[in-house]
Amino acid sequence: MEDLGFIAASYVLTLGSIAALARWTLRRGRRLARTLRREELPWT
Amino acid sequence: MWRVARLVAAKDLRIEWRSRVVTNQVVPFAVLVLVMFAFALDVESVLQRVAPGLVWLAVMFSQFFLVQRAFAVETSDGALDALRVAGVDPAGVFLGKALALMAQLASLVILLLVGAVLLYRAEIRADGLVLLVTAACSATAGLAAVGTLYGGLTAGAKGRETLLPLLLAPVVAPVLIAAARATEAALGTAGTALGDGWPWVGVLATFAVAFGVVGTVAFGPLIEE
Amino acid sequence: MAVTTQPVQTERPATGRVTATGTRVTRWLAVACWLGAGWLLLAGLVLSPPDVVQGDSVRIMYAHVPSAWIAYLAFVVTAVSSAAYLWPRTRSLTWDRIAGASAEVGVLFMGITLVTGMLWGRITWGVFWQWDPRLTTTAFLFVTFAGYLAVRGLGGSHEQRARRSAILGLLAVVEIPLVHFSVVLWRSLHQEASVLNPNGDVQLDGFMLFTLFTGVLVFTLFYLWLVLHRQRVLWLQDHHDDSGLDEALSARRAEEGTP
Amino acid sequence: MDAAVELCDAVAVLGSYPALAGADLTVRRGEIVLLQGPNGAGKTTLLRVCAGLVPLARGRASVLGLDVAAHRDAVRARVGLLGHANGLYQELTVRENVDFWAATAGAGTDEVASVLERLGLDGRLADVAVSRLSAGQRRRTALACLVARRAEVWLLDEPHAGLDAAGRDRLDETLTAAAAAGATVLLASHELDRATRLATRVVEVVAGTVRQPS
Repeated sequence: MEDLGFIAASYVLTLGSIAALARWTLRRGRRLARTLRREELPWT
Repeated sequence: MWRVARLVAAKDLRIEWRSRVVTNQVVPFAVLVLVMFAFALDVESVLQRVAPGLVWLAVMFSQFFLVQRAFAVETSDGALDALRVAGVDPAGVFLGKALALMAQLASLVILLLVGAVLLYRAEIRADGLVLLVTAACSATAGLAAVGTLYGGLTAGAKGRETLLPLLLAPVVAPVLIAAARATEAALGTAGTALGDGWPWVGVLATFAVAFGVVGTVAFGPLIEE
Repeated sequence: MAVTTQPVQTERPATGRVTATGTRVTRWLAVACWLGAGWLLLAGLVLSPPDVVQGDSVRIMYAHVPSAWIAYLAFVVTAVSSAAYLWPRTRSLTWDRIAGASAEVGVLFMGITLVTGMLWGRITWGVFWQWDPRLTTTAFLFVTFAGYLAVRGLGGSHEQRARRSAILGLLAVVEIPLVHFSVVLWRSLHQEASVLNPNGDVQLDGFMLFTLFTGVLVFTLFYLWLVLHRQRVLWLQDHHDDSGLDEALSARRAEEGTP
Repeated sequence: MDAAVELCDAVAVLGSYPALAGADLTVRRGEIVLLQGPNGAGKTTLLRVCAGLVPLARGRASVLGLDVAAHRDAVRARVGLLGHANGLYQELTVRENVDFWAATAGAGTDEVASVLERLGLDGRLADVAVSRLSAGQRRRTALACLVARRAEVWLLDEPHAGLDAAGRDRLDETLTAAAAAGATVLLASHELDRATRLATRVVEVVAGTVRQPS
């Protein structure tokens, strides 16, 4: 399978960036929610 | 609305007439940009071939400064707030400022076309004149409308000097493409036929009408604090 | 309002479980996402046959085309929620937060589309970028929404931010046909013979088409999961700013007590 | 005669800071009310709320019987706010500025002449560019623009700041004359001696709320 490098790169970049945004969002959510109790969050 | 527009436009142009900031700073800058292009591109034939594109690029860069200036005048002493507090019809303010900006842009375009003829040996052929004038008018109308709208959006914001070009450049892209192609057709650069220019004028006109309407509606809420 | 003292919590604070913004729904969604991604990788890289014309480079399609689709979906959602915010009857900051979250995820996916598009272009055309109408509009959208996110960062109250971004969100979508049409018209002047209509118009069939649709499905799941979480974080952000209001109000009243 | 300006439990928020924390105030037409109080007490915000510039988080505000939130533009057309900024165009002359503002409210040039004369801005001064005026003259020009716009409620935020003695006297004359002609003046000022002589009533603004003086 030639051009494996390019193909692999595109998948790594795609899934990697999605994972990065996911992790950043979760951490930010956790930090901001530190002062709230579970019930106060409208989505619980 | 049109009464307020006339008032605001007259006020803007009088301020420009009195302060001469545009004529003493922005116009020389635009001409300078033409000269810098010549330094950068160097090859005579290339310059002549891309002259229309360069003219409109210089107009686009100058538009950033013209819009900055138009709103610096308003925010320097809180005049924009005063216009809002006085309940002056925001649509009128938008049209007034856009008309003033259009007048400045139009005079700039004329000057830069002359510059292109002198510096880049572009030739303006007689039968292309109608196309050239229509294209220039609709392009400047579009640029004025979209410039005033985004100028209002960033008027009070911090860091607006860099934010305005970031917002304006992509939006102005269609005008840049259309105006350059229409001007090429008008000047007949690289053998483009006259007829090819008219669809581009259509694009320019649609752009101008679209942003004229959107601006008139959205300007009020946009400058609302 | 710096969060200085850590209030004493009797039961576990909201972050007891893995995530603060997580619920059962998002956990199932997360599981589905990663399973789907696994299947996409398997199908895209291994199971699906190489294309008769392009060879293996078609595999990038399974990431490139779906991410473009999702980016367009994200910007449409932003436009719709911006309109919903501007409509007096349905005005609420939730719409603004959805618009903001969707725009952020949209910019991410548009970035992915551009990068994968260039990688794919490098293999097929031998050049990273080609002024093809679709790619150019993609680039335009990427920059426009980067500007949108920059405007969201400007100061002012939540309502001010919401109103400004809503107008810009709608404006951006209105500009798409203008840009696309002028680019198509522009490119039609250059009749260079491109042997293959670039990206996406490759005729996929059978298993390859199935993989493409899996890609779209998986990316949609990712999009939903990201927007759900991102929107909740924006709520936390606004709440964090506002919660300062009640404390400040009581502080002010206390201040008034002592002349 | 309904109240010219009425605030009921007005709460206004700037960012997350409650500039107004439940203010109540009633001002009748023709009154000159002095808002007294330390810096940052909320005087400026109170004026901006009456001018329909700052939305209320809670409570209600009405000017000339119109609810500010509902009839924002109508309120703004009949109200004049003179804040720290004069809202003038530096490159234009005094006359051109006042002409512009008068024209936005549909007033004629003859009316402008009388306004300039009343505020001592006529003659040679009228044709001087605003950028070359002193702070006091600029303030008076801003006031002239307000008068030329035929505003019925005047919201003045420390108008005396930067004025020389003569300028302050002229300002007081104009305010008294305007009030006599039925305008209502809400004045935030630190010039206690002068302002108390001028004002028909004084209220205290402390920590975002309004209190009758103890």
